[in-house]
Amino acid sequence: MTHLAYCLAAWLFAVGLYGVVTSRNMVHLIICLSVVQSSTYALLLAIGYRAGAAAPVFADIPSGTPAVDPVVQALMLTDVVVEVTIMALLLALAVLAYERTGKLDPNDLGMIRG
Amino acid sequence: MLTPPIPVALPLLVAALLAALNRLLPRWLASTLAILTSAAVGCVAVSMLVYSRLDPIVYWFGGWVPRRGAALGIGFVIDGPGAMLVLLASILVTASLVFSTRYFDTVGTLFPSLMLIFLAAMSGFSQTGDLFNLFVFFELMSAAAFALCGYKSEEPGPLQGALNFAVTNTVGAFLILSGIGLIYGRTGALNMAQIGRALGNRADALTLVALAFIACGFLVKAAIVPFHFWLADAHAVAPAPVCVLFSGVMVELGLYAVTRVYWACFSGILEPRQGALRNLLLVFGVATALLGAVMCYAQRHLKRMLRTASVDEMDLRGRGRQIQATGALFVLGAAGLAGLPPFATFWAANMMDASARELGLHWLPWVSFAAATATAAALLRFWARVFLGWGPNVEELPTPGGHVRERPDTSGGHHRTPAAMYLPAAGLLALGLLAGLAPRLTGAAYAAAIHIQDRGAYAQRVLDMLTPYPAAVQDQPAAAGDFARGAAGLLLALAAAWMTLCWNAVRRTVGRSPIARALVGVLRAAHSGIIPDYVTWLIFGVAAFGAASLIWLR
Amino acid sequence: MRPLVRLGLFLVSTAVFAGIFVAALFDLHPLGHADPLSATYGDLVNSLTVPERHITDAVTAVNFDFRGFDTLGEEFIMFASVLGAALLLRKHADESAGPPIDKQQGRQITLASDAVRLLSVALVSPAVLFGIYVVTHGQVTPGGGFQGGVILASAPLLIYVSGEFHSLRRVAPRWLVEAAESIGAGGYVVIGAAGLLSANAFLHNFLPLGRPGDVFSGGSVALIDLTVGLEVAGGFILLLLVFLEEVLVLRDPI
Amino acid sequence: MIWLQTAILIMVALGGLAVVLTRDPLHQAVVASFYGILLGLMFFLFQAPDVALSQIVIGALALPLMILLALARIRRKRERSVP
Repeated sequence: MTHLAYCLAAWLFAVGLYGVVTSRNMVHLIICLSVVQSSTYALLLAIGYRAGAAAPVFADIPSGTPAVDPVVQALMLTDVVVEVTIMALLLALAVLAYERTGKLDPNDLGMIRG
Repeated sequence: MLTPPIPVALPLLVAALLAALNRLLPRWLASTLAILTSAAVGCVAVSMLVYSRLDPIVYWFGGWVPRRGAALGIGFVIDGPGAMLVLLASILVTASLVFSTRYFDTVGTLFPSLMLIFLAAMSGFSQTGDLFNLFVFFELMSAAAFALCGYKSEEPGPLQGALNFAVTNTVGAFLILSGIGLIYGRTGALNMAQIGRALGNRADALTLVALAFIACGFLVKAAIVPFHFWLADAHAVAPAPVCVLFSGVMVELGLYAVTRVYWACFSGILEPRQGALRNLLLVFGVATALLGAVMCYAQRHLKRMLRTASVDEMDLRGRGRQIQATGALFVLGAAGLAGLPPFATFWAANMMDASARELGLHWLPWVSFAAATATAAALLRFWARVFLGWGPNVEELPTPGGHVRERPDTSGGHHRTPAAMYLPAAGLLALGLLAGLAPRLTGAAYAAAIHIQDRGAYAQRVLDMLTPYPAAVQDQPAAAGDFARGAAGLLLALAAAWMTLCWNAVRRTVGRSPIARALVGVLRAAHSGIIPDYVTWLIFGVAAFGAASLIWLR
Repeated sequence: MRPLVRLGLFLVSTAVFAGIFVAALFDLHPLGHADPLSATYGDLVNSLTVPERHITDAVTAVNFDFRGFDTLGEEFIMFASVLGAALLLRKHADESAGPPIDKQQGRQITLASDAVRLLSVALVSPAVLFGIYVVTHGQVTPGGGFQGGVILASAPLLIYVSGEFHSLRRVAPRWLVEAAESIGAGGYVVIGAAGLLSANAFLHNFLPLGRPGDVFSGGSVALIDLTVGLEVAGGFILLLLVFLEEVLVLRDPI
Repeated sequence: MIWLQTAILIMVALGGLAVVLTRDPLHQAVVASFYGILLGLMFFLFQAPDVALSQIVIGALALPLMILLALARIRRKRERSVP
């Protein structure tokens, strides 16, 4: 358990990249990128975690109670929301590329550059 | 202390305003507003440049000043190179905005709005002293750049280029974020000065791998071999005003980030191994310079060529980076790829060569000389063919790389080039000349290089609010030999251009010799435009960089 | 590259990459047991958020106060991506507009069943209320502008599922959504500038801090939460609109 | 608690693999939605309720929706070009 959460980060990064490299469909490739991204969440989450500490919300617990690191959580939170819009931008590009060329396979898309 | 947030906040505010009034604002008003905003940022940059001459400006957002050496908020640390990059970005953005008033036939408020966001991101990127904030502006820059790159979305080429750009840069961003996570896990800090202090002098796997991830992530932006593939596709297809920004400043910012992060955070742990790290970066830099030159010479598509030129030019600077000439970043403005005397690039090349000689790397100036000459030859060849009519007719030459012909950027019949299109170009060239003629600039560049490398003083200034910056600067005179080399470079380049164009025998032997063909063939095959290929190269580069640093730097 | 060559190069590189990554990760502190030297930033924030900022959710305090400038950048990443998607998916002059697909001849339209429509209509107002609740309570409990904004954006989606695209257009016309998104994004900068003018530091608090645990606590953080909520909701609805613009019969895949 | 955490970590590891190995994008959107919920659960079990909330809203709702919209547009194009 001690390093399992860390290894999860390396695993998700490698697996997501495997999906990107072997992908035959741009939409599939973009979803695989979101798996690579979840690797960074796993890493940040594991780094900020403190055994036995509470969530960093002091509404019901007194201020000063040991709590997990709020900074990494803030970094993750904005990232979760922001990256989905980047994915939307990528999807828009992929959809348009399909509409202009009729191709979705990244291996075919390489042929049509200007 | 009103000025430091302005280069970021003002363009963002105007961008939001322009987008809100998308349907209401006439086109000319939108572009005028955008140009004025960008020019205002330039003025602020000049004032910051003056103020930060002796002592960097440190600014804390939300008033969160550090307590007992621990940063609570996000701080801007503006010194010479940072302010200079803001100035450069604003000049180029202003020029491209002026240019684009006549360049696109349909320009809504979304284009100037995105350009302003791009400018704000570049400004924040060059000013910040916080590692995660650097990443945020990196992402903001990317988001705006992806959309700008695919602007001509009615054609397939730009879409494909933008996709390649977006996917490789996103993977690079994830690498940077992982590196930042590792560093935060070790130090519990995000401020660069604080990280530098907390890391101390111990180099272990964690710090080295974190450095490798962060450096490789930024090198994707800087388009260093083997992370450079996206630039090939993005540049060939992006609209010209956007291209200027990509190679004029965005690519440099990638190198600036590596420099900044290395000297502020990691220089302590690698102090005993600096030579090894220099050699490692040299391998990447020289590979990029040579590849850039060869590709450039073998290219026929002008924009594709300019793109490889920027790969090559960057790498000259990338190589120089370790060797004291961070300042090169800062003098280099606009033109003069061959490094000819009046241009600022000449001085930059000069400084890098001098520092290379100091370090005993006597072969380096010759490599950079050869690369610069080949690049210049390629450009001159293009110029000679188009404007002087040298060489065979264009129809004889097959269109390389692509099967889709690009539509001209301006449709409709402009009989003469409109003033809005050549004035910015002339202005930029003049600035490049001026920067080269300004007498004290090399001295200032040396001062900047010395400042940026002083990790202890940097941390004291940022975290303890002391002002220990030294002001020892000596100017580096140019030797007659340097001038001679610059002139010889131009002559050689001209000769090479003439030979390949007009001397049929040479053209045949060079063009048909199996070695040259195989070489160019291999290079073209590597630049396939296929995203999985590029991602494979990227991860190969990261693995090579990481493994090499684990073996040699520990 | 040939696919097999590429796969081979990739597998070798990734094995090395994963190896160095794991080597680095094993140098970190064991999970949940940070050494006292590290994590100073997070601990500092935990100790300061209630006494100095009157914000009980430390994550919100980091997002909108301590590192509010980061969030400004993040918000504009979102703004730029949405703007970019809108720019890319714009109609070009040479593209024929044509009638929307569900008005075309010979196209079978599968209407949602009455039960689905009733359920979606019934869900709209709870979604809006819950979204507003999450946006406004960011400084007290988990939640805030980002999460609440996405929940708010789901309300027009429910309208779309229940009715037609046209009723969605009536409720959320494109110009209104664009304006809302831009005002949300610009509002954040304006709040920052207000701090600059009143307290001489960009994004400095300029409102009374209130009582910890109260809805009106945290000073300008509450305002920032609102603008972010507006921006995120507007951004997601705009994405929905630009993707939907021509894909009208979408009900069957959902 | 520690067993729950270990279990969710393993489930996320397998979930990521499942997303990558699902080659058909339409199926993948569904799998990715489940994966988003798993991630949200993981955040919750590691004391990050803020992130969990946004991950569940985004990962289970917004991202799959974007994918479906993109796929719908692609399908429409395909139908038009092959009448």
